Formats: sequence, C-alpha cells, structure tokens
Amino acid sequence: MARLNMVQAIDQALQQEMERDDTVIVLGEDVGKDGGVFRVTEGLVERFGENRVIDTPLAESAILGFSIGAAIAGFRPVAEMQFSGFSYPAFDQMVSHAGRMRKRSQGTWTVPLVMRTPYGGGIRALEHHSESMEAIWAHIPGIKTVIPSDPYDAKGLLIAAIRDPDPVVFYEPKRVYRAIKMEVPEESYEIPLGKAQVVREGSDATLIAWGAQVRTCKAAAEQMSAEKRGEVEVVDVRTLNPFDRETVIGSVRKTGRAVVVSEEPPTVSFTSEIMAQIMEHAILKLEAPARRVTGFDTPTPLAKLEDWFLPDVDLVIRETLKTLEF
Amino acid sequence: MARLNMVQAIDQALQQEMERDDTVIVLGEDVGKDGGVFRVTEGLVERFGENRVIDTPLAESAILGFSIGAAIAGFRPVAEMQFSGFSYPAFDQMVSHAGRMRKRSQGTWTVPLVMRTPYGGGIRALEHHSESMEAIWAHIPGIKTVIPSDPYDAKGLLIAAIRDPDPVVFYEPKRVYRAIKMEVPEESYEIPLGKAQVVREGSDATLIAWGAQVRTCKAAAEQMSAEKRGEVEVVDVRTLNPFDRETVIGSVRKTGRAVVVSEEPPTVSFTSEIMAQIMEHAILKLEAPARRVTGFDTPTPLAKLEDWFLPDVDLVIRETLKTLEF
Amino acid sequence: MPVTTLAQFSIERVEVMDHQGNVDESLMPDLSEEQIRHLYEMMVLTRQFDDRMLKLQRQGRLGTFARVMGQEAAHIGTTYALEKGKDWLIPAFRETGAFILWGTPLEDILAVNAGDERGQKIGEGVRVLPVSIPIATHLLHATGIAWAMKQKGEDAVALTVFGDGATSEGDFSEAMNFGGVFKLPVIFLCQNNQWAISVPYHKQTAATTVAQKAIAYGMPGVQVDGNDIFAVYRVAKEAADRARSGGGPTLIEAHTYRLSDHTTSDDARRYRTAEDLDPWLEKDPIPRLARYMEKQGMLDEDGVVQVREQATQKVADAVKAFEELEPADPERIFDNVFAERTPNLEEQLRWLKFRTGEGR
Amino acid sequence: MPVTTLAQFSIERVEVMDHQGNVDESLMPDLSEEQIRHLYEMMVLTRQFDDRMLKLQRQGRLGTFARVMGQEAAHIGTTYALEKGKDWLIPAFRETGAFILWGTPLEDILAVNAGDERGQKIGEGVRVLPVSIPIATHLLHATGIAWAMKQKGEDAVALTVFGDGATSEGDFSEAMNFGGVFKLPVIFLCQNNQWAISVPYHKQTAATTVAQKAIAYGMPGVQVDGNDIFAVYRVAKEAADRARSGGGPTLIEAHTYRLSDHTTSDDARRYRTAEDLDPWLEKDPIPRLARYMEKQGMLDEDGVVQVREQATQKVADAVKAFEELEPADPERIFDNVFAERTPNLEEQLRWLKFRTGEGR
Ligand SMILES: Cc1ncc(C[n+]2csc(CCOP(=O)(O)OP(=O)(O)O)c2C)c(N)n1
Ligand SMILES: Cc1ncc(C[n+]2csc(CCOP(=O)(O)OP(=O)(O)O)c2C)c(N)n1
Ligand SMILES: [Mg+2]
Ligand SMILES: [Mg+2]
Repeated sequence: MARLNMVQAIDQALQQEMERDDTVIVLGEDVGKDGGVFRVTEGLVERFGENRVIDTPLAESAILGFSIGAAIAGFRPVAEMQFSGFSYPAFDQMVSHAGRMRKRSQGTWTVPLVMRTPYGGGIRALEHHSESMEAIWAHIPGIKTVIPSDPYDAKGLLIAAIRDPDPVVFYEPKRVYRAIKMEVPEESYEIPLGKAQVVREGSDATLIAWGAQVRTCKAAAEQMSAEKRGEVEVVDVRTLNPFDRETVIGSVRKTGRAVVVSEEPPTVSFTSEIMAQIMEHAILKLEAPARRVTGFDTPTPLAKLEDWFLPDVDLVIRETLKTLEF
Repeated sequence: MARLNMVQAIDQALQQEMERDDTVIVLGEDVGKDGGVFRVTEGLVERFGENRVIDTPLAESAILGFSIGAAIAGFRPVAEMQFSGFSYPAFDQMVSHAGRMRKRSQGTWTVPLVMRTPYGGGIRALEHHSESMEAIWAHIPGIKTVIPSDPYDAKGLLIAAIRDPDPVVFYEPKRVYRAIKMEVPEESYEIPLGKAQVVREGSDATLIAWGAQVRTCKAAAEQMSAEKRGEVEVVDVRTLNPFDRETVIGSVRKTGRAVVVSEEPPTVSFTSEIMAQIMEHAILKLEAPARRVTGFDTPTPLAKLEDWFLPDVDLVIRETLKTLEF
Repeated sequence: MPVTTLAQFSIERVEVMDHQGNVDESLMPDLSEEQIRHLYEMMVLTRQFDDRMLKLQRQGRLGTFARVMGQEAAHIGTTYALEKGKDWLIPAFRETGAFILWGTPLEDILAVNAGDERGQKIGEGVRVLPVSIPIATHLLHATGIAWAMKQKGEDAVALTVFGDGATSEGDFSEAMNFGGVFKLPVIFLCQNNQWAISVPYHKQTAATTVAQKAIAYGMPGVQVDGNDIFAVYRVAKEAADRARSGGGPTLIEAHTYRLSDHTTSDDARRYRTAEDLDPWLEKDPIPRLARYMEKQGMLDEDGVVQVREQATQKVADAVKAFEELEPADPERIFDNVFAERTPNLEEQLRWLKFRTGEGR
Repeated sequence: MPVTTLAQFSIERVEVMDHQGNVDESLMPDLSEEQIRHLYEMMVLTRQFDDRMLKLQRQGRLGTFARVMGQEAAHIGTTYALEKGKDWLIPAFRETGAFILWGTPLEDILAVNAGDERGQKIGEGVRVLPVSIPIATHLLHATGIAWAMKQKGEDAVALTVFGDGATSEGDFSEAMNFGGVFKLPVIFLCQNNQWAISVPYHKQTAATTVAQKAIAYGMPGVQVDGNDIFAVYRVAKEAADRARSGGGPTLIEAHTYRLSDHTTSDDARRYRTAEDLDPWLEKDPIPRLARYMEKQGMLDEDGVVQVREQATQKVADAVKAFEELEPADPERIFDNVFAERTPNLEEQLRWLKFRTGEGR
C-alpha cells in the first residue's frame, strides 16, 4: 500500500471517481493546468481533458450555481472553492438552491454536487486564509457537511460524497494536507457519510473533534496516557451534518466526561451543537460538565498571533484534566 | 403615549435618528417612495429626501458593501434587506469586511452600520420569505445581532443599534410587525445592546426565546399559570451576540429548568449556543435537562404546512411540563 | 500610435408587428396559421388564468403571487421558439404563460400558489425548473444546464428568464460571463417590464438598454418589442438556432411593461403614475395579435369569443381540481430533503407525529 | 419600423509614450520635470522593495505576498493623478507602489506581510483602505465612499484598483452598476495583467477588452497602455477631473502584465510559457520612462545610479526598523474587534492570559 498525504489521497479519489463515472467533473479556480493552488487536482486535466476539469472564471457564486445546473442535468460536479474564506459568495446558492432543489421539484431535480474547500489555520497564511466557518454550512437544511482528519478518511469520505445523491460540503483541513502520510489503499473505497469514528479508545473522558484538531486530541490523549493521567477516548466526528449521535454521544455516555475541541469562533459553532446534544442525550451520564476548547470570537489573527488562537495539545490536556479532576 | 405596532415603532426610530443625526441614511430596495414592502420606511423619503433615503438597484451584496464604504467615510447607514431570505448575497461583505474593518485598519476605519431585515415565519409567505437563519449572523466575529420582540423594544434597540459604533444585524420578526400594538414613548430612548430581559418572572422553569417566539412563550407561561401548572419565567434574549449570559443563564440557575424556543432549524442554531451556555454555566443548578423547541432541519415548509414547523403554545407547554415533571 | 479604436458595437431593436397588427413581411417569422392561433390561445388562457388567480388571492384562497399581465408575448413567444422535451426552461416567477405553454397543469400552479408543495412536481419529460424567487440566482443554473447539454452532445438550448431588476445582481453578471467564456447554448431573456417593484428602470441601471449589457460578456445582445409576439419569436428562434449550432449565448431584452401591481401584496399606485402606465395599456400584446389575425382572416368575433370561452372552461376545471385536492400530509415536510431521511430527520418526524397526534 | 439601431459604442486605447521613450506631444500630460522624476523614483523604489520582499520571503521572514513587478506604472501613475489627503484609494493587494506613493512606511508593509497586524495601521490623514484580499469585494466600498464624498459636497474622488480576474465576480458588476446609477465620483482601475493566477485573460471573459464592460453600466470605459506612465496618468487625470465635476465614474483598463509569479506561493512556469512572458519583459515601464528622461536630459547614468542607491537605502532602513519591532502582544487579538470589548471577549481574554501565563 502506498503512503500518501492528504493532498495525494484526495487527488487519487478524484482520479478514480472520474475514471469510474464520466459524469463526475471537477471545476474551480486554477484546478486545471495549475492543479489547484494546493495541487489537489494535479494531473486531472492531463488525464481527463479540459471538458471535465474546468478552469472557471473567478466567481464563486457562479462556480456553485453552475454546478447546481450541471447536477440537475445529470452530472456530478466537484466544485473547488480555493479557500473556505472565499466560499461565502456561494453561500446563497447553497442555502437557496442546492439544499432545496430536491424539495422544490418534489424529487424531480436533484443536486449531487460536492463543494470541496481547504479550511482552518496553522499554516501562517494571509487574512481570510485560515478560517473555520464550518458551522454555517452544517446549519443549512438539505446539505451534508463532511470533514476528514487524515488521508485515509479523506479518500473514502470524498468518494462517498461524490456518490452521494445530495449536495455535500467537503471541508479539507489544509494544515493536514502535507503534514502526515499514511497507508492508503490503491483501490477505491467508501467511508459512509454520517458516521463518526472512535479513533482512540479510553474510559476516562471523551475528546470530540474533527479535521486538524483530531490530531491535537490524539496527541493530547497519548501524552496523558504516557503520563498516566488518564485514558481518554477520542472521537472524530467526520460528518458534522448528518451528525452521528450514536457514536459521539454514545462515547460521552460511556466515559461521562467530554471536551469538544475546534478552531471555530465558539459562539454558535459546531461545538455549541455538540454541547447541546450532550445536554439532551448524555446529561444523566455526565460526571462533570462538558467543556469546550475553541478559537475566540474575534477575526482569526494574522500569522504572528495565530498560535494563540488555535487549540494545542497543552490546552486540550489542561481542559481535559479539569474535567477529570472535577 | 401613542399605541404603535412594530412597523410604526421602527419607522419612528428611523425618523428620530435621521432627524437627530444627519449622517444617518436609509437604503435598500423599495425603501423610498414605496416606503418598503412592509411600510417600515414610510414617510422617510418625503421627509429626508432621496439623498438620505435611497432606493438602490436590486443587489444585496452592493447594498451592504456600499454601506460599509459610506460608514467608513462617516455615515451611519441603515440598510434594509427586503427579506432575510434574500440577505445571503450580503453574507460575504459582512463576514469578510464589516466584522473586520476596525481590526484590519487598527481602529482607523469603522463600520457603524445597521442591516435591518424582516425574518421568521407565520405569515403564510412564499418560499424564502419565512426563514430564521439568525445563527449565521450571530456566529460572525465583529458584528452584533439584535432581535426585538415587541414595538417598544424595537424602537429602543434600533436606536441603540444605529448609535452603536460597530455593525449590527437587526432581525425584525415580521409576524409581530402588525400583530400587536403597545404604548411606545414619543421621545427617543435607547435599550442597550447586549442586555436580555426577564419579561415574566417565575420560579419553576425558564423559557428562553427571542423575536416572535417570546409571545409564544409568554402565552404558554400565562396559560400554565392560569391552569396552576407552574410559574414559568420567560427571558427575551434580545441580543444574540453579544449574549447576555448573566441574565439568561442567571435565570436558569435560579429556576433549575430551561426550555429554549426558536423557529430555527435546530442543528447549529442559536438554541445550540444557549444549550452550550447552560452546560457550561448552569449545569450544577439544573434539576432537569434543558430542552429545545425549534423548527426542523428541513427547508421551511410552504404556507400550508408551515404551522407544523413553527413552535406553538401547546408544544411549548408540553415540553415545559416534561421539564417540570422530570 | 496615440488614441486608437479597439472595438465598436451597436445595439439593435427588432419589431415585426405594429400596434394595428400590420407586419413587416420581410421579418415575419415562419409560423403557420395553426401555430399563430395556438400562440393566441395560450396568451388568452394565460391572461384569464392570471385574472382568476387574482380573484382567488383576494378571496384568501391563494397566497401572494406575481401577475404576468402584459408580458404574455414576451415569455410565451420566446418559449415557443424552443422544443419542449428537448430544450430547457429556467424561469423566474413571472412566466406563468411559459409553464402553461409547456403543459404544467393549471391546478398545480394554483396549488403552489396556495402554498401546497405538491404543485411543485415537474411533469414527466418536461425540462423545466420550478419557479425561482431569489432574483437572478437561477441564471447560473441555466449555464450549468447548457454546459451539460453541450458536453453530452445534445443540441438542446437553455432559456432562462428574468426581469430588469435582476440585471443588477452579481449573479446575472457571473452567469452572463460563464455563458460567454464557455460559449454555452443559453438564451438570457430579460423581460424588461420597466419596474422592479417600485424602482423604475432608470434607477436600476445607467445603461440605456439592457441589451447592451451583452457587450460586457462578448456575446450578442438585442432589444425586441416584447409586446410583439412575432418579433419576440423571431429573435428567440434566431438565438436558439445560433445556440444549437455552437454559436453560443444571446442576451434578449424584451422591452415590455408590467401592467399589474408587482404582486398581489403590492399597490403600484403608491409609486407609479397613470402617465407612465396608460400608454402601455394600448400596447397590450393580446389585442395586437388579434388585430393581425383579424386582418389575415384567421379570427373573427366568434373566434374571439370561442377562444375566450375555451380558456374560461380550462380555468374553471383547474380551479375545481385544485379545490378538490385533499390536504397535504404534514409528514411531507420530511420528504425530499435528502434522498433518504437521516436519523436526525427520522427523530424530528417522530416529534411531528407526536404533535399531529399520530405519535403514541 | 423593423430593425433600428438604438445605440453605438466604441472603445479606445490611449498611448502616449512608445517603448523607446518617445512621446506624442499632443497627448503628453502636463507634468513638471520634478514630478516626472518623482514618479521615476517611486517606481524604482517600488521595484527594489518588491525584490527585497521576495528575498525576505524566501528567507522565511515574510509570508506569502503578491509582487507588483511590471505593474508599477499602472497603479503609481493612476494614484499620482489623485490628491493625497483628499481623495481615496481603495486597493486590492497588488498596489504596493500606490501605498508607497502615499507614504505608507515601508516597515509597516513588511510587518503586515510578516503577519503582524500592527503594520495595518493607517497613516494620519491618509484616505487609504487596507489591502483587500477577497477579490472584487472592495469595489463596493469605493462606491459607498464616493457617494459619501458627493453627499458631503467634497469634490474628492475614490480610486479603486483590481485585476482582470476581479471582473468576473458579481461584486464587480454590482459596484459598477451602483457607480453608474448614482453617478459617483469613482474611478474603477482594472490592472489587466493578463492572468488571474493560472487563468489567462481569454478564459476569464469573452469580451475583447475590459474597457468595454463599462458599456453595461452606462459609463465611459477606456483602455490604456498600462506600462506607459504618461498615458496612465493622462487617462486617470481625465477620469478624476470628470468625477470631480459631477461627470460620474470611469472604468480604466490598464493593459499590463504580471512579470512575476502570482504570489510567492505560486510557480508560473507550471502554466505560462516563455513566449507569453518574454515580449512583456521589453515593455517594462521603468526603463521605458528612464529612456524618455534620458532623451529629455532629465537623467543620466549617474542619475540612474543615484536613484537606485537612494531606494536601496530606504529599503535597508525599513528592513532594519521592521527587524527591530518588538513581538506583538497576544492580547491584541481582542483589540479592535469592537469599539469596546464585550463581556464574552473579556472572558476569552482571561483564557488567553491563562495560556500566555499571565493569568493566575
Ligand atoms: C435576491 C432577492 N432580493 C430581493 C427579492 C424581492 N423581490 C422580489 S421581486 C423583486 C423585484 C424584481 O424585479 P425584476 O427583476 O425587474 O422582475 P419583475 O418583478 O419586474 O418581473 C424583488 C426586489 C428577491 N426575490 N430576491
Ligand atoms: C473571492 C476570492 N476568490 C479567490 C481568491 C484567491 N485569489 C487570490 S488572487 C486570485 C487571482 C486574482 O486575479 P486578478 O483579479 O486578475 O488579480 P491579479 O492577481 O492578477 O493582480 C485569486 C483567485 C480570493 N482572494 N478572493
Ligand atoms: Mg421588472
Ligand atoms: Mg490579473
């Protein structure tokens, strides 16, 4: 099995899906010859041609609206937003149309598109290039929101997202893109949407995260274990909406303690939703109040101060200990 | 004191602020001669002229982006989005600029604008005309989100919003627009942003709501009291962001029981945030798990089925009783 | 060296039939008597249906809706230039006549306008999208659909319709640009009815014509007398032929007028004078076509009555069918959100059932 | 009746100076020797600073940034036609020369590009907005600012700058339309450098020129040789004069070329051939102006060296000042979010202090 980083794993997923199904198309800014600014679509245009790997004009609303039309007419567009911070012009198309066309046409027209976009901090990028606004997508009825945390999941989840009959927002933690390599099977596989995964077992508390913060949480759990400060379970949410309550909240019910970790501004973030779910479905099993580790309700700081905004291992450990010591 | 409905109260606030401060301008689609599709801006253009009450072309991103520019150059724009369901094209301007210009210019340029828009269901409107997507605004750093529940508050909160030095999203519950009249002082007054209000005292449980659902909750509380099924406190959140934890969560700490009521699709809604706050700051005082009464994670149904989507008095009572009987 | 001219453009207006029903034979499109009669019937039916909807709305049986009075020729004439079953129609919300022309049951239109989602189903084999309310957003769908047709090698055309107000939205520009860059088989039809609710054309744009906006996207743009069904048909046919043969998109400005209020919630007297409206009453596209047909001996007074009565009957039947519709089941709220209900939606459906009394 | 012409348009290109530095005297703008020398110095300084930034970036001392090489004349010449302190500049992110011209300290520019927010402060009395990264969004701010100037009765002009790629965004169109409808004193300057990252102009739009996009909004549009500082200055001055005297907006297409990679994260060799790039190397605006000045006796070899050395010194001083900057206090994260910190932010600041070790 080849060891791939997340960029390569996603590229491979795209290659394989385009090979398998010629209604799959890739479009966005610089996805062609340039192979995408992160090289995620590298090699696609050479292999599938400019009709299926489309460099679009610079217009995000159009990229998504065009994709909706192409999807209605039988294609499976995988639209790239160059950075999640530039996806907001597409928000209207997603809320007003992608998430409703099936309903509005009583099932006649459907929108099996994927909107892929790199998100999150940690790479010392420019303003607007480090945002974590997944909450706004997860709130929209009629669309699904998926976030892989490692190369293996990225490939399997993206394949499932492309095959899904409904619109999927696919957030890619850009900090993970080249940070790790792991074995990724050459053959095509799907990881079902809507399923979280326990990535580390433990009985003392549950750390809940997605995207890049899964690694932070795993590292925190390992360190705590090594230091004999507790055995902490780590759950990778993987799909924000539809949310896998059984797995995520199930773990909290088991351990009785939870810390939810994300890079979002906390107010009305996806961490809020998980806290609400814990309140509704695990409170009677709690041994301590669930806690959150998040960014701040401020614009994401520029590179120099970015580290103070992002959760890190120390912070996660500190908050987990508070939970354990409660 | 005159008895005004919410439309009249908002109109009066606009009149008075425009009179007081000639940097206040009103702009949007049909806000001039037509007086706005809900007549909220009636009489303004006659009084202040077309230079200060501006019928814009049909372009929401432009309405907000233009307002940001005008605000930077010394004005206080009050921009109307005709319906909240059509405000999404302005989302990018709000996230990427309004909420950051102060930061990005290190305090030199500021954006004291108000984006007013009618929202919510209950008037049997067309598709897109009944939405409750306040969560997306409340999540954005650097902007404030305010929702009045009655004419008195609407006037005082809008005046405060206009005078506020930072961008404010002002959601107006259109169902309340003409539904009630109440005494509204002729003179100008401010209700501070960031302050919730206990609108009915009680000791058995706390109902938390904003906008049109405050009335539902009050009615539920009154009926429960009349039926001797409990004395329920009702808190009107009024400002979603910045959130008044002291008042809202303070009430939950006092009563030990809470039901959060809104018209939103529940996943990552403002109800989620309140549940999270209860988890973080009131859990040790809880006598029962906090509950939510919300819309569904579906597109808002068209008129015929809308009532099944919206919370009503019966449902609120039922859920409150579950809390009391826990 | 110094100042050189890089490019020159001119914008034309096409008219075929004058108000008295006289046509310029050199421009008259190739339409049979039967076809012309069909167009006339469709316009009359649309007008009557529109009138009836207004009455139903006033009685509280329908919700807010947008009348089409005065704009029948503009969208019926254009849609008629397409092939039903093959071409695509991507409408806004003021194209009732186009839906009717392509066979959407009138009772479905009534149902949607009464807030019953069941009316939104799409007829078998009809390539039409549902009404799109957010202004200009659907133009982008038309570009994606047109691209798909081209990619599949179908020689189908996508027609998308919108108002003058829509040209101010960013999505209009982005869609036009995509149309131009990818040379798509799409027709952008602007029904320039002079008003966007209360905002008159001259406050919407400083461009003298909508048609000239095509220049910004390197595509042909043309203005047509939108109340002249022959001219409308002619330019649409030309645009469709060009699109089919790989010639790319066209912007058509149908110069017309909204004779009614904006919607049933609107009162145009607040902002519009009789001087503005009155001249357009005489330009009504329906009597204009009737005058042509009378002159050509295609229609006499009896014929007029007969067409009117047929329409009345169709409308009456539709209203009856609409009224007999059983109330919709609230559980439908959870249908067609996703292909399959998620566990979350299943749970919310249980809450609903509890509320409707079906749970427990 | 039938086919009539409604409107005609033509798009012109202005050139004043050829590659050898010969000018068309009839078009030569009214600039003193001192002014011309100043423009030359500014272009040289910008070029050197840009070069130095690249080195600092490669050393890891700056983050990703967008070079301006080749486009100095386009934005410096335009900005020079405005009045600093009175007029407004609303830039994108490839206008370093304009910032320098208006006195932004070089060390501030370095700081911002190193990810230090303190560099974003705006100089006292300078009407310039910070760099705006989301493409085309800032054009709308320019319309609001221009409107404000008009409303206040100030005869100030707003200049906003953007790339060819930006013309595809909806916000470009909406801003142009607002400019036209409200007849605003705004200049829309498109630095058409032929590329939007890897996407060449012909994939960005089917319009032959950017300038013709003005037609869609009823405003004048003109193309200018963007590497010819006199032509650029001339058209900008004309546009500014027109704007000041109530004549409304202008779209200027500065036809130029991005000589560098898109940003320091980009490698243009992936998508751009030498055949595309090479001809433009000869059109470099800086030696072109130098040739003119030499011919006019305004500059000799010593002069060239002197200007270069002055620039080198300024850049060196700035790098020094930048390097001496104390690290920023993390608590700044909570400054300038709102005028006053909310209780929520106060609490989050306490978490931060706990983390920085200042809490407890
Ligand atoms: C994005 C958006 N903004 C606002 C509205 C509210 N609205 C409905 S119709 C209309 C005017 C449309 O004018 P025009 O495009 O000329 O079409 P017409 O109504 O004249 O057919 C407005 C502002 C909307 N539906 N969508
Ligand atoms: C809304 C938005 N989408 C995408 C990007 C990423 N991006 C940065 S620069 C650029 C290309 C810009 O091209 P152009 O407008 O021609 O300006 P140039 O870089 O050539 O100066 C892109 C796509 C962005 N900054 N903003
Ligand atoms: Mg109109
Ligand atoms: Mg460019």
